[in-house]
Amino acid sequence: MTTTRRDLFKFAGGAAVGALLSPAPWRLITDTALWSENWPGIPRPARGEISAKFTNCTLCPAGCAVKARCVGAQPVSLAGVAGHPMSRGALCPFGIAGHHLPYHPERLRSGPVQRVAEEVARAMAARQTSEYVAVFDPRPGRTASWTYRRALHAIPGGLYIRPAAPWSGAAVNLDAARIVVSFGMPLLDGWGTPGNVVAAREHFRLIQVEAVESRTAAMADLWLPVRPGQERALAAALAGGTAEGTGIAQELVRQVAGELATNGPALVLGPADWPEIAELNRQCGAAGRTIVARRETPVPEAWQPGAAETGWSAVEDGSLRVLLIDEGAGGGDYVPWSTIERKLAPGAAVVAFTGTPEGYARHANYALPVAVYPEAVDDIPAAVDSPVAVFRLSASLVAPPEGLVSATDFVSHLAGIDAAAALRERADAICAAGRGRVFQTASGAVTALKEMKPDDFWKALSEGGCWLDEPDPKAPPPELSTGAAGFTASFAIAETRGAGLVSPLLSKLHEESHLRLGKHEVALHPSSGFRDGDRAALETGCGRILVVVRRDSSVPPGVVQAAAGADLIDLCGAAESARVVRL
Amino acid sequence: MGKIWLVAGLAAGLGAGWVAFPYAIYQRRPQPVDFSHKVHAEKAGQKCEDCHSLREDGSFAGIPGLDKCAGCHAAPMGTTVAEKNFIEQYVTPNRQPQWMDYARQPENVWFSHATHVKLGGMKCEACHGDMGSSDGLRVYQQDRISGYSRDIFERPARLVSLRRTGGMKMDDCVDCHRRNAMEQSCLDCHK
Amino acid sequence: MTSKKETIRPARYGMTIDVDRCNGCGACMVACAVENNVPPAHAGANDRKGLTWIRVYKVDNGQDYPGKRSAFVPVLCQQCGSETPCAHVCPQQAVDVDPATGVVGQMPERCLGCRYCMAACPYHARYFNWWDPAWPKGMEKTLNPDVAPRMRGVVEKCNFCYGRWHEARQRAAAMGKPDTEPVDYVPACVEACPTGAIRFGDLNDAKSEVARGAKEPRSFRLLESLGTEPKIYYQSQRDWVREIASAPRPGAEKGNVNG
Amino acid sequence: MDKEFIARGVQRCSSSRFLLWIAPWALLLVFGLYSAGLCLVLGLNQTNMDNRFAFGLWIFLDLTVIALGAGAFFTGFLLYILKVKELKAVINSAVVIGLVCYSGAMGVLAVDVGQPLRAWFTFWYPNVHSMLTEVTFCISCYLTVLAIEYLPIVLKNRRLREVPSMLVFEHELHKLIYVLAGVGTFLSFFHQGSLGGLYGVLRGRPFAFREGLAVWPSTFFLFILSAAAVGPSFVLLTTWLVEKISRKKLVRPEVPRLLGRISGLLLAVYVLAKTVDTLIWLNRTSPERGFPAAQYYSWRPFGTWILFAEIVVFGLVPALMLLMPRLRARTGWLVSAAALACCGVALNRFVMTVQTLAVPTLSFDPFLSYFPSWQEVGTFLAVVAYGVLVYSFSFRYFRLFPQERELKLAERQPEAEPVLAGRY
Repeated sequence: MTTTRRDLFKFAGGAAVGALLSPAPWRLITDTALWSENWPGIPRPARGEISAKFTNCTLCPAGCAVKARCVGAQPVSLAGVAGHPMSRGALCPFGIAGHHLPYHPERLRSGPVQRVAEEVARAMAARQTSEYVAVFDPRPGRTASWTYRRALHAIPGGLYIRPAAPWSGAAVNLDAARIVVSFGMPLLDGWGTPGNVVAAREHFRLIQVEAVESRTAAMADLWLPVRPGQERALAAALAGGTAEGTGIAQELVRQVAGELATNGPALVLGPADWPEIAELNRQCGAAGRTIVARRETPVPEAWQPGAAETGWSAVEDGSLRVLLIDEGAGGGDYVPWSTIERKLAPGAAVVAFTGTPEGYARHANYALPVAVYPEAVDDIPAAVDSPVAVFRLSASLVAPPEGLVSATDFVSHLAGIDAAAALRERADAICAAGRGRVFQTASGAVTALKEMKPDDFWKALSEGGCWLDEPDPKAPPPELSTGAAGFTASFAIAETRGAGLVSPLLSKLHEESHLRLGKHEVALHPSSGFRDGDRAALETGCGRILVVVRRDSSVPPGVVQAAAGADLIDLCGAAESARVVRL
Repeated sequence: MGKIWLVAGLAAGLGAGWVAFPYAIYQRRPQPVDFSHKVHAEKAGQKCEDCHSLREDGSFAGIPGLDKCAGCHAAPMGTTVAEKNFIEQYVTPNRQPQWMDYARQPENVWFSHATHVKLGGMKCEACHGDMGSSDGLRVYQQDRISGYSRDIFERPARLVSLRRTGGMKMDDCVDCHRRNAMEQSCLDCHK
Repeated sequence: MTSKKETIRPARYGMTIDVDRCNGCGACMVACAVENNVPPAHAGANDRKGLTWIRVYKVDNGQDYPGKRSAFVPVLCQQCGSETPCAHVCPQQAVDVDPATGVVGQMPERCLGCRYCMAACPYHARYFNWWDPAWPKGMEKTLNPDVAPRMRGVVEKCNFCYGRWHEARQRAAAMGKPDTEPVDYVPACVEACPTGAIRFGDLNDAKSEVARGAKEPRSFRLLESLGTEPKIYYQSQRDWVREIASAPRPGAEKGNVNG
Repeated sequence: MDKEFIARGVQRCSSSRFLLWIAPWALLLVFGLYSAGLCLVLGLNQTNMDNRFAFGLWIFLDLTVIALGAGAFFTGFLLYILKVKELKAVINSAVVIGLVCYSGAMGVLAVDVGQPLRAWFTFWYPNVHSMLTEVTFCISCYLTVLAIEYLPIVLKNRRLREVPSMLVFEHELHKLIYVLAGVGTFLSFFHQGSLGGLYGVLRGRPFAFREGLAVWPSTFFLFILSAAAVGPSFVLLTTWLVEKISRKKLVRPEVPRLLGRISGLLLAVYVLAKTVDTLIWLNRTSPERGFPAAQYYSWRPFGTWILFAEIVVFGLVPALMLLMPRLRARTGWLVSAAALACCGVALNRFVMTVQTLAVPTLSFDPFLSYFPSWQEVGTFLAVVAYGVLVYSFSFRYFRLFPQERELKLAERQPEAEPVLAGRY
């Protein structure tokens, strides 16, 4: 017999029917469906014992207390600590996702450590007597800052530079205020300690003077939509001048001035280097009531005397041979590069210690990678709205990766001093002073420092605890000195993004919604003629960057609103005005 | 004449579908250690929860880590080869054995031992079968496509299984929840 | 087993959101993404292709600068309690309302991604995974073990952080209690809100803060007239803010909506 | 060389010419399959749909082609159930059209869902309250019915008839045809309706929401009516097109007129019903849900003109044209009326799918626009190309038009031009 094609067909047909009558096909469609639920690329969250760790956030000077939910050793989410005397359980969107920073794709992970050491040594050797070896510390008042001052005191020609702070030794006491006039301060959007501001907000009237309707302006009891560039004129008007040309009716200005005088205690907030602000505060008697003197956190005797604190304005041009910038603790004041550049001697060695390529790393000769929050161990000085001195640590929640350097180690090594245990030494010094009380984060208990042994105090600190000084009854009201008058640009820099890293999840706020302005995004009034999403260039005297335009009728005509990043501050920090040009 | 071909094909198809396929779909891997629940239950008189414990927040610790084993087996207690190997390969070099979890549910399932054992008062055997008296560990069988353990689909005794119950599939959970009027919604068990 | 129906009084979880307290910081959006393993934006994502289970819209009184006044309105799944629009259109029971809690559940692993439920939802509170989820290298270590990551091609939405409810129940069970304490179960956005604008609780429990808040005259619900009985109550003293509850008015298209 | 496949007594063009004709369509199909493949492999991010425009071009396409494909079931219904014998002339063609439309729609749906691997869940875990479940079940069942109805047409092919068993099989199938027609009619009536229900039940979208009878919103019945109305029109239209392209008489002139009359009657009824429904919706349904109907048409470009066009220009006008015997007698009028009717149903489906999603629901929603990506358009074109190809092959190798042969013989009496042989 011979097999024909038809036989083969029959066989195949039979086989097909047979297979259909078996579990195979049904199991296959089930399995493929199951596979679609865990196909390649979908991560599996690690399982393990759940525990809570406590620390303090270093992303900005507020230093809010943080409770981290950990799986095994890994923090998987952060939350505030209710009952904390300053931060009161609040965290800002940047802080809530802080535990992502170590994994940020743009995070700086390696740098030429050896080369930099040699380079700096060479530069120091080549230093003329008129030249300086400087450290710029955007977050002064930390123990690290003291380490720098000690080191620079020992280094010939050492110079410690910090951002201008006209009201040094003074702090704002919001609890005492009944009326607050804020000149463009983002009072309800990241200013001071958010939790503390929100709590105090219950019992003060807020008047916001701002050209654009910022978050604070939208939430204020009264918003004075001042004409852009006329902020200082309006401040002067409140102090008794004329409101001519400020865009606010004289009548309203008089009324507000009246409130300031009568409904006190009052507080006026604004760029600290405006004499008008100091004048207004003097008039309404803020000093000693809403602006109070604040002692410094005790410092070991051995550390004295450190190098003096110098502001940028006091540094003469072309005098810096070596400049080391500690950008590691984010949230410091970013000084426009144009200001710094002038001070550099030709061929100066500039090193940025940073976690991000976005800040000074763009300008420095070298950028060295440092630990970022929550890897870094650092202390956080009192925020502007803390009437008393505080001492708290940001304990390390995540082990830093290999190949990082520490700015303090680097600098103290240059001076040949040992500052490895500086934090502990300072804690002991505080203990020795014996003032104040300690908030224990885990338990929420508050105990007087007197009743604690140094080791217990240190333990409490490393578990996120916070030491609070007691107010100094016989301290004289602070002297509201005013720095050189700055000027007001006719554009607003809002949406505080800072120079540091932010979690990739912040994309929810600007990319996946329009809640905040994203990097290189500018908001313009619809009358500007731009359409949403138009590409354009933002130009100032200092250069231009490419931006994407968004129409927003809460921005007045003729004003550009942009999110403050390092590059934007470089562009606008010292510029008279900015304009957006179509590409 | 052609009939024969038809029947032959039918037979071939049925054979492939009923015998070859159920065998081929699973990938087989031996467990790292030759562990006997029986020995531990009888000789050491241990109960399930001695090793497979609940943490105080109610979460289930699952298969114990090496430290738990080393608690007793720092040095050989018996004379078995299995124990000797275990100590040499894992305890001494302090290496965690890579156990494969027969009953591991997929990622999207929230299963709480606490609610079932403490509130529901269920016995381990109800779902895991008589693990406690098993001498030695079965070969771990993993579905090649979905990656699930075979125990999820069926009790692994049979090579071929007609009934699709008796495993740890959703249907099996739902059956029990229905019987006990515990069925509320998908959210009961899915995350 | 003891029957859940006997031991547990059915809850009806809901929220009150005080629009006058919301300063639009966005902490709730970030906290939600952290809690629920929502990935960062894909390079191609925008405000219409993103994943934001809770989304804060900026609304205004329709006037122009300087008369313009803005408010921030967090919009999440409104957990409709009656004829839930999304639940009864889903072809394969991937959406259901939990009778024990009143939470509208979305089962990504059952969803086939037909997006019918998204067309049905008047609040645009449902989000589709246009891309496979991707986290920067190492960041997947920070994922929450109580929530399963979703895959491309399925719909997801807010479920009042049901993972936390599971955890709370387990903690209670460990102590032999069949029911959770109100304090044990709080969604991430509520916990995160720095101004305390969002309150959460059981609307069936007359003593609860939300039950009382919902009855206040300044409370309103979005598109209440649709009769879907949403369980999210908004509150505001400002008349123009309360107007957002109603349907869009012809002609009065908002000057700009950033949300 | 494929001569022995072509039915006896009919003239078909040379293989080379035929190839020339199908080549461009084949290319289009390939391109379309490529873009569909992109959507399947890389995901729906390839489309311009988004969370707000969750449905787009594809759903519009599905609703439209299924409405047009209704010709298949309705002609079958008239022929086999109501015994309108004249329609025998087009039934085969109608079946092919139906098959093409439904299978095309199914194909696009498979691309449109995010997780096609799980599509079968709908059958395994159906939610009986969902209109989409109804649609899925009916369409897939009716597709099978169409396939079975299509089979005899295939089996009538000359070569296949040579296989005796096939002949028997075909004969058996023929006995079934009345049952099939019945079942098919029921199924189609049902899912045409549920397609309408799909939007009518969206209580969250007052623009689409309609009150109704029993569990079905009014759109359920409107969709059935409109589909039944344009079905014959579309059959008429295609027949005319095929005649033009192949330059042959395929049906007796009274057949299209009959189709037109049927279409006209139903269209008239539909327009009436639609008008009543619209009035109820404008004055009661929508306002009761807090949505003043005027607002829907305050968003440009969707002004009231769209309502007018849908009901009058593409509804009432073609209905009247088709109802007037004098106009129906003139092919030009007949065909353009049919075309208008088809456009009308397409417009209606567009309004239901696209405008529903475009109009805002929340007071702080913007009005949204959407434009399909090339991948979406490509997939769309694939369906068209697929349709043309299937129809061309069927027309070439099967006897879609029984009357073609005798019409040809009638033509023969005067000396036939051999030149014609080369033509289509």
